[in-house]
Amino acid sequence: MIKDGKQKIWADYQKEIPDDHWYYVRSCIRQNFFPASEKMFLEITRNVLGKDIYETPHHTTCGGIAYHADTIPQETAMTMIARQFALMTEAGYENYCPSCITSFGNYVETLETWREFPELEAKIRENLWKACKREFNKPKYLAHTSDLIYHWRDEIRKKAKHLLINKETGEPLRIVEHIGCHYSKMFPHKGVGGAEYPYVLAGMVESWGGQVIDYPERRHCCGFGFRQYLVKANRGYSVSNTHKKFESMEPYKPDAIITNCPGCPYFLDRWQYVIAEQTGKTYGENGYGIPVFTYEEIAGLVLGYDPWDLGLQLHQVAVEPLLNKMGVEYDPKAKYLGLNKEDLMRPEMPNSIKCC
Amino acid sequence: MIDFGFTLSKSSTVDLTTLDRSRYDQLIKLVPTARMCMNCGSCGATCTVGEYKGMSVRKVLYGIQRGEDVKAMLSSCMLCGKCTMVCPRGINTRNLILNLCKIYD
Amino acid sequence: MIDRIPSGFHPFVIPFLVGMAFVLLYCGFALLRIIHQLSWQDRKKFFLSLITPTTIYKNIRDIFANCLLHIPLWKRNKLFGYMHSSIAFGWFMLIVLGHLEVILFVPGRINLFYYPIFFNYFVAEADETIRGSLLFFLMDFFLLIVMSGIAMAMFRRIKNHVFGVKRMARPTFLNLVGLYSLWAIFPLRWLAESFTAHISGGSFMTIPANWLFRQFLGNELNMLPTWWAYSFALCIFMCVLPFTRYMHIPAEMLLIPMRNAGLKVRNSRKGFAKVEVFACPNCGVCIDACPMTVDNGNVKDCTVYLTRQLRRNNEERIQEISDKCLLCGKCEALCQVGVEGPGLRILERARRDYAVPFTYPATDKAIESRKVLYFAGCMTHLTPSIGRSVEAILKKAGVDFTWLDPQGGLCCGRPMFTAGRIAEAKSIVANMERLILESGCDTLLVSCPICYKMFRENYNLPGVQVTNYIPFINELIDSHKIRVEKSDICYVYHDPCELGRGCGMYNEPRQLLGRSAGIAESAHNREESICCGGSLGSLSLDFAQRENMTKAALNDLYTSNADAVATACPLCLATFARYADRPVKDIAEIVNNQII
Amino acid sequence: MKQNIVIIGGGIAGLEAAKQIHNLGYQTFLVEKSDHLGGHVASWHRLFPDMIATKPLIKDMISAIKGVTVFLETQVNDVEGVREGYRLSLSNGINITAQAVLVASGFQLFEAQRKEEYGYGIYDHVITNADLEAWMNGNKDQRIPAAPKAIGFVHCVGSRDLKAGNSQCSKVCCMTAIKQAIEMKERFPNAEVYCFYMDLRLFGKKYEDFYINAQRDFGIHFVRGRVSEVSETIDGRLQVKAEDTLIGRPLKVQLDTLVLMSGMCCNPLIQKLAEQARLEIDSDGFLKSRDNITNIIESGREGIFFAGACTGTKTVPETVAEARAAALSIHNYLLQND
Repeated sequence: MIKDGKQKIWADYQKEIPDDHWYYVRSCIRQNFFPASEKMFLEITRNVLGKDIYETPHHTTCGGIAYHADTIPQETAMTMIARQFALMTEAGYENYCPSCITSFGNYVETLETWREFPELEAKIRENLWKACKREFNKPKYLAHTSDLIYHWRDEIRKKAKHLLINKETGEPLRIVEHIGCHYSKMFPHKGVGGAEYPYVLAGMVESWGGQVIDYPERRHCCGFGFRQYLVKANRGYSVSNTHKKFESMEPYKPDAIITNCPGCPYFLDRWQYVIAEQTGKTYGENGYGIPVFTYEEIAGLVLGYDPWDLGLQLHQVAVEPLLNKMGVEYDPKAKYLGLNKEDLMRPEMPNSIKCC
Repeated sequence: MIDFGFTLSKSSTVDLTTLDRSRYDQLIKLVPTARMCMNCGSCGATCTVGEYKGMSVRKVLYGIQRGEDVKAMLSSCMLCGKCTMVCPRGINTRNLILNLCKIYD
Repeated sequence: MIDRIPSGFHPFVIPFLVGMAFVLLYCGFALLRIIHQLSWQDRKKFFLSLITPTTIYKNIRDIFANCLLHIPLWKRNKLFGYMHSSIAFGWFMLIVLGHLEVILFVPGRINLFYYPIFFNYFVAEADETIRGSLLFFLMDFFLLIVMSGIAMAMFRRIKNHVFGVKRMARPTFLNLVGLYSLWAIFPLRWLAESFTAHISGGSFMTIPANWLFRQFLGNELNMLPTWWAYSFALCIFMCVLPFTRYMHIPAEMLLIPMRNAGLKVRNSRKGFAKVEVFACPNCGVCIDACPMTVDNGNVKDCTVYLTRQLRRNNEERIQEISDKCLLCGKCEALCQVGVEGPGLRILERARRDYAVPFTYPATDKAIESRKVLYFAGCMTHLTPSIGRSVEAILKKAGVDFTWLDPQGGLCCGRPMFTAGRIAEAKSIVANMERLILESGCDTLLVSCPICYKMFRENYNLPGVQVTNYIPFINELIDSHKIRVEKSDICYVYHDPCELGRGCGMYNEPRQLLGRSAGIAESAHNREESICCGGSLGSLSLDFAQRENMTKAALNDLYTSNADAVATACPLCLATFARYADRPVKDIAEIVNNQII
Repeated sequence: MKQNIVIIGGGIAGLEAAKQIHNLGYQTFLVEKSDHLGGHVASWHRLFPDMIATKPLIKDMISAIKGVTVFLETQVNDVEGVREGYRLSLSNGINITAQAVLVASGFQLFEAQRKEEYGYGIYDHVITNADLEAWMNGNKDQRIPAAPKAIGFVHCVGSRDLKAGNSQCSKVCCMTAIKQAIEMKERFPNAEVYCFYMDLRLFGKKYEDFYINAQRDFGIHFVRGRVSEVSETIDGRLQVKAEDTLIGRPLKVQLDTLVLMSGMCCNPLIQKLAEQARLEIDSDGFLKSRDNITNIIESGREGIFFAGACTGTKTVPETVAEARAAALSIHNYLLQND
């Protein structure tokens, strides 16, 4: 691997990311899968970095799941997006940052489609007006929330309590970065680092002391694939694709996986359990899986937040091996205590994959 | 093992690095002209049993290079030789089939 | 005549006796083994034939004509024929006359096996009798005949083509030993008899030699050594005989009665096949006959080498030779002893094991019920002019017919058969038989000679007459259903292997062609016709290797100076058309164009 | 007065035309932007179909233009139509008034790094056809291992690729790939060699024979499918993915070297030249000839002629033939104008 070559490409795919004043929209599913991640994003950006991040309870889904599951037409999805933009306009913001990769992809696709077909934009404006009497300005800057963390990665590094370094050996931790397909595969110039060698997560890992792993199936989808998972008959394809990725990354012995998409960490995490139960195979050390994180969770760990406040107890694959390597202090007994310190009870342990 | 109602599906990818091509290599030694196939498909188009069994020497020859099961096609060949007649590269297709029938297991 | 040696024995006969004992034991044992290997039906047939007067007569006639007089060789080339009959018949006569001498002059010694062979040593001339001088004359005469044959054989080693055979099989070491010992036997006998002639008497060959040798050599000293040498030459010849081509001498004498008994080759390694293999005299006629040997290529794949390798059990070479052959049948047609080169090869092919079984690709063809069912065959679908012409002729003649294979897709099974997959071919045949019989036709009309041979020999179609299109069209003309006029174009007719040698049809195509066009003949025609090189018989010959064969066959056709080439086989048509410098047409097409 | 003729571009078209024009008795100027003559061909190792070595070929071509004024490392700054013809101001400060101008500016090799998915410049063992020729010319290249077990060739890199901005077929790459595949197989007989192609376009003299040789005598594997992505395995090999379109299944293979057949693209300089000399650009982006069938060497403007790959992708013999034809056309044009 020639590092210079990659850097040349990364230099070609840089996008302008304003330093402050962002209108923030949440993901539909992340709040359920990894409930602390979005909270941590707001916590870090507002309280640690002191940025102005605006959020309104009036925003809805972008329609992405329905759009990608072929249940609503593109115009409907665009009208929903138009409403989101109207909310941003009404709040007085012009920088728009969605938390979801599919949303980000949809926003990019919508804006690019409007640029190519202005008559469609006019039609959507009309639709929106007919539906809810709202008007909107298109965002001046559109960035995914991982773009923002990437943008502020060095500021986070400065405040870091832990680094992605093995405490015992002093070696950088080997981190697999997995980018959501909708981040830049459709519009390479809209993602940091482009489509082939995206830099957004790699930049964070490098900045925080880790070592990025580039393995053959790096580009491959996590296996979610919307319809592949949503239709049970297709679910075998979904898990097979995840399996393919793990088989490919296995020889590199990764310490953790960092992701920036709502679906990816979920499927990379949960399918490890399914694969283990179906084939008996686990991919981490000593019968454990490879822990999978959102970039917010990793940022939280780097900044020294308590792992249980980051919601890491909700992961299927135990995160403790990574915490131990990083030297993060945690109370194993507190893992299953609620915010009110009440015992939430321990979940049933799987047969084939070791969990703490 | 837990039944989830779905299982890992088998990959359809041909992995040339790990694929066992010994059968093809063996065939090439016996019928060197088989290397010259350019996949024009004349053999399959003229094949006497092609219309019943989908037989095509091209598919057989390509299939064994890609780990496909070509036994059904092979077993339907009547050796009539039309494919030999039409092959523009002069591949000895009958010899190819007969030898494959011998070494295929 | 006086019996000169009281004991009637001299040690120099021992080598001869050893050789004789060895060869008799060997052949006797081989005979028993071969008879044992026959199926009981064949064995019964064989033994019965040996006591049936007609076959006895046939056997004697054939053995005399073939083994001694070599009549077929005379037909091929007079010098070649003389060379063989002089040695074989001359030697035979020497043996017969030798016995006669013993019976006449020293009847008490007839029980001594070696006496007739070394007669002149053991006797002394008492008084001249007319009887004796005639016999002595005959003995010397036949010795001269044999020696002239030997001299020709020696000359042949230098100038082969004079004998009408361009190439011989490369002799093995033992064959050379046999050859040289054979060459040595008769000059040595002549020398021995010459040295002894002043005692035993002799005739025009030996007496003058005796006189001549006396002038500068002396006879007494040389007498015994030459008798020893003669005996040794005989011993060597007989000891190597079972391992050389000279095994054909005893083998052919068994082959002829076995063939006359109606035995067929059933297994290429046992019984009758063994006899055929040993009967091959390695004469090399098949090398020149073989279309594959053009430009001296593939010589080692001719039938003479097949028999040689079969004797050696060299599996690799046997397979190679068996797979390569075009099965054109010319070697068999020209073979003096009738070695079935193609048949042996098909049986060899049948010995192979196939991991993939054959399954008949089921067809759901429904055939219309008509009087005549026309089967074009696979190859005709690649040469549609034939099928179209036959169809047009049938229509013009008002024949009630339909196609058995209008869109192709049916094979007669002949290619599978020649590939040696006999059981598989039978399953094709069974399916085709059902289809043909279900159609309810009277006549199965076949235009492809490959299919025709298969239908003739391997199908059982009760109530259905299988006919080739050539006699069928001839019949249409004879019965005035169609009329043809003669065109100005002169065609040379190429006899397709499967139609000519395969089905014996030589005259009918010429008759039909002659009715519609001019006819010329090429240098090699009828049973000597040269295969077009496209034959499906060969399994391993590649396209590139066949090119020269086709060109050679065409060049032979061009010797006729005809305007165009006519043939009666789709495979020949397609193969010739690839390289021909003049039009190549099927007879059906020619006839169809000349219908008025 | 001797008439001046300026040839822009010192590749094989420029060299051949310079020789012919000079021999016809004109004052000939050859302007070359690089520091050497011979263009792309000069850096090639051998040429198909007869495997002629290029070095002596180019040497002969250069020695044949004695008497021609050659300006190396020189570009045309401006072209101006004047009464006598065209006035060219060169970057070396010299101005020439020419009665005729021959554009022989050639092509540009596609920059393989633009096909990011192939990882040229990123993966350790990905090279281009030009790199391989340089290596065969004796240049050291770490990217080619000492004993490769598997070598791949990707046809149509940047050619027939609308997204790369090149709809044209680069014409020679199929043949070059087969040539190079054979050369690699000769050097590394134990290596498996794969050619990934979309169509094999082997139109020229003896090209198909080359293909047959590659199959029959060298056992080179032809895979009909375009490589979609390349990645690096843990042991530093390359994993290549394509669809085997002849069997309709995805295919992957690990290679030790991957050679990208960078195609011929428009030379970007012709854009500038076209503006200066008011020449038209054809719909494929190359210079537009008077017509593409009988008059490929004449531009739309009097006195400006074309030869070689400035009007489209060309083979070496086509280019040389065009150069000679252009020399004759210029000669006839000048005779007519006298």
